[in-house]
Amino acid sequence: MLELTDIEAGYGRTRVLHGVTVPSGKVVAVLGHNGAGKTTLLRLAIGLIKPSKGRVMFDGEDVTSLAPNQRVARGMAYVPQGQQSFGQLTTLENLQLVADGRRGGKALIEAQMARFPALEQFAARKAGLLSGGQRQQLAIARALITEPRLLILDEPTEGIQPTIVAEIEQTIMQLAGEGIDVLLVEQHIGFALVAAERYVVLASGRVTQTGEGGQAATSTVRAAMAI
Amino acid sequence: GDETAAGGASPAASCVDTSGSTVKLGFLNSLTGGMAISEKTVSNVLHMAADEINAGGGILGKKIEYVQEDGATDWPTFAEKTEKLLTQDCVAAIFGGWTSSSRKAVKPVVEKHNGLFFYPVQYEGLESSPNIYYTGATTNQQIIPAMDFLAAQGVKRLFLAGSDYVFPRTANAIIKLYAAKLGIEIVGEEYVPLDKDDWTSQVAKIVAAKPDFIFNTINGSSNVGFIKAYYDAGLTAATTPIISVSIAEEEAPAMGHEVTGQYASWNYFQSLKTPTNPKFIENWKKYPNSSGVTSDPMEAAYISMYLYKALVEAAGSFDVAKVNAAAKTNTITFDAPEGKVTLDGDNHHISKPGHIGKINATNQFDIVWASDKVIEPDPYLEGYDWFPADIRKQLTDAAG
Amino acid sequence: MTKPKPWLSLSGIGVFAVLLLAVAPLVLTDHWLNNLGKYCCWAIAAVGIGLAWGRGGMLVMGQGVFFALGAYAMAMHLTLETAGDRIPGFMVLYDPLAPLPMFWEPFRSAGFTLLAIVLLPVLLAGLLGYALFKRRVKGAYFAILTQALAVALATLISSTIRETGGDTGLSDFKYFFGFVLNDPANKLMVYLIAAALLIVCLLAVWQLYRSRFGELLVATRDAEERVRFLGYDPANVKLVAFVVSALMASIGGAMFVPIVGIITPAEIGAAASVLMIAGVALGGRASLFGPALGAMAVGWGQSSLGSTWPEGWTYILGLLFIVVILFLPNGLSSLPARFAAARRRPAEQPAPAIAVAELEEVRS
Amino acid sequence: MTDDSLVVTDLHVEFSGFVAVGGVSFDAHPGEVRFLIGPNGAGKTTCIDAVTGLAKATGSARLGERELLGRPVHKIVRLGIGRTFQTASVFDELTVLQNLDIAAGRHRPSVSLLRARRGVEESIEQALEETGLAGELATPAGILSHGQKQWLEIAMLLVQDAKVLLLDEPVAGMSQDERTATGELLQRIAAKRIVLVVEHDMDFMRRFATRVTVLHQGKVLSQGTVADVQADPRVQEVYLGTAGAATTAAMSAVPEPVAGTRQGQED
Amino acid sequence: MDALIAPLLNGSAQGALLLLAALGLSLTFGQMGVINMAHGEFLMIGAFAAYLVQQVIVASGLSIPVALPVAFGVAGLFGLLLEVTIIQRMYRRPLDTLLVTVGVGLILQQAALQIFPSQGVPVEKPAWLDGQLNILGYEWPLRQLFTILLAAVCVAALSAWLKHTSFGRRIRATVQNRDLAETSGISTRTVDRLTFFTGSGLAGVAGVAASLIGGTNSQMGAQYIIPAFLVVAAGGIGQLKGTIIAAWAVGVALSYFAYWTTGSLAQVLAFILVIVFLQLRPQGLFTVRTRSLA
Ligand SMILES: Nc1ncnc2c1ncn2[C@@H]1O[C@H](COP(=O)(O)OP(=O)(O)OP(=O)(O)O)[C@@H](O)[C@H]1O
Ligand SMILES: Nc1ncnc2c1ncn2[C@@H]1O[C@H](COP(=O)(O)OP(=O)(O)OP(=O)(O)O)[C@@H](O)[C@H]1O
Ligand SMILES: [Mg+2]
Ligand SMILES: [Mg+2]
Repeated sequence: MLELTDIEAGYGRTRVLHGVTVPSGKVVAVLGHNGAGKTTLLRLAIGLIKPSKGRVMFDGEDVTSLAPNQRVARGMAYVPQGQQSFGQLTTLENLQLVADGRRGGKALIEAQMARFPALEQFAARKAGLLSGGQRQQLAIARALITEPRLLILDEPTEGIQPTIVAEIEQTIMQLAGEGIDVLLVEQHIGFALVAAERYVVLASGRVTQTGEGGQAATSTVRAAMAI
Repeated sequence: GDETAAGGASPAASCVDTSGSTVKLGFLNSLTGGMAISEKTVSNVLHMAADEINAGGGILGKKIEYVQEDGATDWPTFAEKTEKLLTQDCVAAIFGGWTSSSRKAVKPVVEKHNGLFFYPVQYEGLESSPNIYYTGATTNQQIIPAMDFLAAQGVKRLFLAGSDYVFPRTANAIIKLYAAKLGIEIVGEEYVPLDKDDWTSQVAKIVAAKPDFIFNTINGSSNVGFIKAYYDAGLTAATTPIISVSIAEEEAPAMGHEVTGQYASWNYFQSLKTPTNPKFIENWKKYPNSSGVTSDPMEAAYISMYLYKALVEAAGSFDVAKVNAAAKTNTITFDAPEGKVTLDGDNHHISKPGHIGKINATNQFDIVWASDKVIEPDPYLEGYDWFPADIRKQLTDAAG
Repeated sequence: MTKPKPWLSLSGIGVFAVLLLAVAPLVLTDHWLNNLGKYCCWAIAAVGIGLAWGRGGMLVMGQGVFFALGAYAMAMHLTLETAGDRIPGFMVLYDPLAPLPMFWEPFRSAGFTLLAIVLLPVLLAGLLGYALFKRRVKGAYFAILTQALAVALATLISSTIRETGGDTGLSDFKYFFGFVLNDPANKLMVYLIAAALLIVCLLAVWQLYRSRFGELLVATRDAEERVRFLGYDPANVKLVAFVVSALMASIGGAMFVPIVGIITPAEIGAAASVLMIAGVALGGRASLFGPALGAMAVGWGQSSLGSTWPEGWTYILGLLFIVVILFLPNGLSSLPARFAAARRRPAEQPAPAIAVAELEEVRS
Repeated sequence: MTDDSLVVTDLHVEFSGFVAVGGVSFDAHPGEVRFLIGPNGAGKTTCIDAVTGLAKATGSARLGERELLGRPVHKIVRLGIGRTFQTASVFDELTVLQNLDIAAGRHRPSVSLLRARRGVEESIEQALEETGLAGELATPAGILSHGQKQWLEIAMLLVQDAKVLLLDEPVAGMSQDERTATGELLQRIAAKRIVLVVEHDMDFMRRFATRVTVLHQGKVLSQGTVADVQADPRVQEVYLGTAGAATTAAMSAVPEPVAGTRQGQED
Repeated sequence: MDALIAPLLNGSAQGALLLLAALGLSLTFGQMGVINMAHGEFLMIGAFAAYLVQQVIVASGLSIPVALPVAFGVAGLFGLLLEVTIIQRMYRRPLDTLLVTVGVGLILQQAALQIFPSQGVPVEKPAWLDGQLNILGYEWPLRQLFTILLAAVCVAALSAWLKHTSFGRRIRATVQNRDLAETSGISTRTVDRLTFFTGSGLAGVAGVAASLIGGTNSQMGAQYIIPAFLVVAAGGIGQLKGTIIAAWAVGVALSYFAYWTTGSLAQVLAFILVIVFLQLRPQGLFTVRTRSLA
């Protein structure tokens, strides 16, 4: 559904991505070391960065010049790296914010609260006061409320306790099963490759390897990344 | 003061050059900043006077070429620009200023460079300088007539309202001295910073003090706030009238109908019936960018330009010493829109008629009182025994 | 942060010193030399603002307060020197019998005056800074508070006519520590002192910027809380910069008085304080020369454009604020570096996020 | 228990009525890599906040003889406590060298602050070596990658000569071999210092922890060796989970990455 | 009795005017983080708009009710223009907005000086505001009551808008994290513009109230800007109720000080009061806590 073609992009004069192409697929994993450009790629996919060259296609439409909120309106959702939330708003307000104006907004919120019980417990607390993991759960919940067709996840299990990591992993698999596409950056290569239909390895802003997902790919990927 | 600049050093040689067919004059007014509200008009009328004089052949046959400077409502800038006009542009004389503070900033500079400065606004007096000519009223030509008027009206309780700066403070100090002599009780005295419009708290105090009359030395836009708060509180010209010394034809329109019926003390009003006034008004109304009404400060500015012409022509020279010597003859006069005025060569002020006007619905003034003859200028109030001699002495000592 | 080579800056200061101290007196008329002296005073204050704001992130909108301390200390001394045994003229009218206000007395002494010019700002800035920084007042709060302080002081001075001369200010000084001010030779001396003090201030910040303290200051600006976790008290770091900048403002103010011959509350109120900031922003807040040159440029613009086209000057000044801040957040002094960077390999140029930290400050 | 141990006793932290930490006690000694784990919101970060003076706490936290609670942040740091943050925070506009130099600065007399830096101090060079940042000396910290920033933070603690390093999720966002490298670095550091790590990466914990304390809802749930803790059914229930155990097991089945790849990420 | 009750009532009205001036700032500064020093000039624009309305609607009884929404719209449009041309590019460095808007303020002031009569223009108070209300023996001007009611209406409308529509949440979300808001599907551009429009429009409304108290001229905005900022800061940034209490307290304090001392000293004392207060409570009356370190 999402396809990135020959992307060049960066910050100011610093170029970070050099001719990166990411094929479409149900679950696509982007792998790579620290600073390889994964986050940059994802920010570009959602529209926070504009490419100096290349194209972003979503569901057959060229969305390269659309603002992030317009992309969200078309069915993309993004969970950024680093447990981000609106710190001054309460947990509930964080969810309402995205549910506003949606049909069945209340039900959507309740569904997410059921998925992440901590959110229900701390509904009235300022999100800025939540623990890191709780904030991450909130971020995922916020993304899911928009009922996306494509979910862009930047290290969604970073800083999350194992039980919930497992849940999130299950959720991702489940969402993929429900027909939601996922673009995933994940350091748990094991999980990422199990979940992924395709994978892309980034190094220094260039694609060094692509392939089909699955347990079997693990060792090739590890080898590729250990250069 | 003495004729040379103080401190021993002799003034720099003048660079004024009048050998050609023109004479350079400097205009120094605030065209930006808070005082631009008032001073733009003065600058404009100076231009008009210069144009008129040029059309009539100039001064001593030389056309006026003027350099307009912006004082920017900043007193050090007034000092800087004075120095620039005198030493860079080499003007023969400077016209302008409005606030007393700007004049006090200019004074040491014109004295140092032995220049000439013509100051056109009524002020608090107690000053004189060999290098400055004052064509607005001094205290005994505006404040004291106003007090006499109040006494004649049988006022017993007077409230003083002013802006917080040197003119109202000094004027009120003098008013208090004279009021004691007249048997008028001062029932309150309030000041608000020049740049603040809100007078509600002070007006509440006025209401409580129950004065017969209010003496208003407020300046600028703060006057609007004062009149509005006064009117809001239910005070009216019928019960508690105001006499002002800074509200003229220019200012009154901005206050709407609420100022109607109040008094002002000036030397000139647009409504004066003198031989030269109609022409003055007509010329002004035609002049580009004119505000359409004439008022005392602009008339005094107009006078200053013509007085200078008369001085120079009597001296036959633009030289400062010669001009001052011509003044000493006490024969320099001008048929001003306010009536004939004469220059006093000793104190560099001019004689003026006193008038009290009452604001009517068209924001013009109906004259309700006039001095029987012109009032001679007396900046140090030497003719008034109620003014303490020791203060006068200390002031002249400090100045000199 | 790319730093120019230290010797380069130092020789820059040298060239500047030669221009100010040797060339200017030869080529300028008395009037323009005097004006240049005035710009030097603003530049001295601007150098301090550059330190506090550019490097320290403290937007000091009320430098007028410290400018006033130096200026009024100097002006009171010169007034008394001029008045001799008498009470200054402006005081007489309001209360002819009252003696000189108590706080004027010590300013008869030249030594006390000089000491006051240094110590008053240090003490006030020290107290104020200590209180504000310890309570972690920063960002917009700090800016608005300092500006309010300047307005309050200007109003206070305006309203105490007998004690301070009020709105009219203090003027008409005849002597400067015994020297007759009207004497052109003495005027030149006063100018040279101001110019030399500017050079000294530049040298002082030059050393500060290349020192570890300079780095620490930048670190504190960008991540104050983080500095705490390295064992420093950021309040102290900021305090030092703030006090030094206050001292410079006071020195600028003190020299302003004999050069311009008048000091009024308008020179210290909100508008004047903002104009000082304008110069610093124009020149480049974080650079060494930017603030001084920017302040001088604004002063010059006021003197010359203000004459030829007064209304226009106001528009130009307004536009200058907008255009410079909008397109050149690092001021005109960043232009050469920008051109150089454009020629160099693009990848070398980091995108400095100059005020990302401020975002949090305003909002948290 | 040596003089240089960190001993926390009966620590309480309350936020307007909410008890985030309710009576936690643990200790940590030089030579061990101590792990603090527990569910999200258990109070781990808050414990670190309390010890470093960021959160107001009651109870006691001593480094040797010295009580830490109640002192201002920078004084605690001067006693030798250093920490990193869950989200890396370095001075973006300063270079790596300048960052480290500032961190090293607290031992210098204050007048030396007014002098310029000459050369690179030995401790800084060592720290750069240790963390593999030697090549980035002149890079502004703002453009380092997430992981590099975390290393820079650790390097800052090293030059700061902290006796106690409190690391809040130091390997979050790192790839497997980067984690390994970091873990080994921590083991080396721990030889002379106290290292306390908060982490959710169980694999990482299993490989590098000497002792583990598990927090749950602001209280100590379990304490002991990795094996002890993993075997504790309560820990499994609230934290590790059975499903989680399965996934992590699956992952630890992945072959160990080649050691010594740290130099590899300078690309 | 008068000495106690009069300053209280006068001060409440002064506070109400201050509140009107500060209300827009509590949006643009408090919520968006923009330090708009041209806010005072937007207030001036509102006052001039009221004057122009009076030129058209001669029946002065109606002119003020009509002028209020007009002033809101006109000042709001100016604000919108400022946002679109300049502020939009500056959200990532809020302190710099302070300097840019100082420039904007200078230009607006000078333009007003040249467009309108330099002495200013009259805005006439409608006849239905003549008169006083006797409160415990003090004849309280009706106009003051009007200012208070106007402020109350604006506060009520604003807080209802922020609380009961999703818009309030969106503003706050956008301010805290622009990128995150954008990727959560919020059109931050719309939010910014609407907020700035409203904040500036409120300045216009304040301008109408101010034109009934003082002069309507190019300098009028300058006297409100710093007190308004102090009020927002003292109330606690982003805290509407804090702004209300702070404005009222400053107004009443000013009034009592003016009653006991002089007009100038009252200004100085009020400033010092706020500065000392902020010294003691740097986050203002009402504080918002976060754990974020940066
Ligand atoms: N705002 C920025 N300005 C300049 N350079 C940046 C910026 N953000 C990131 N970079 C640089 O871009 C490169 C790629 O960073 P990115 O965050 O995309 O990496 P990543 O693969 O997500 O790494 P990690 O695993 O650490 O999250 C890095 O070298 C980084 O220094
Ligand atoms: N300042 C505060 N005010 C109110 N509650 C707070 C505050 N700080 C933390 N909390 C609450 O205290 C609890 C413990 O938070 P803490 O950050 O210590 O958890 P943690 O163990 O570090 O979790 P994580 O693994 O997710 O980072 C959480 O429920 C959090 O919401
Ligand atoms: Mg990343
Ligand atoms: Mg935590």
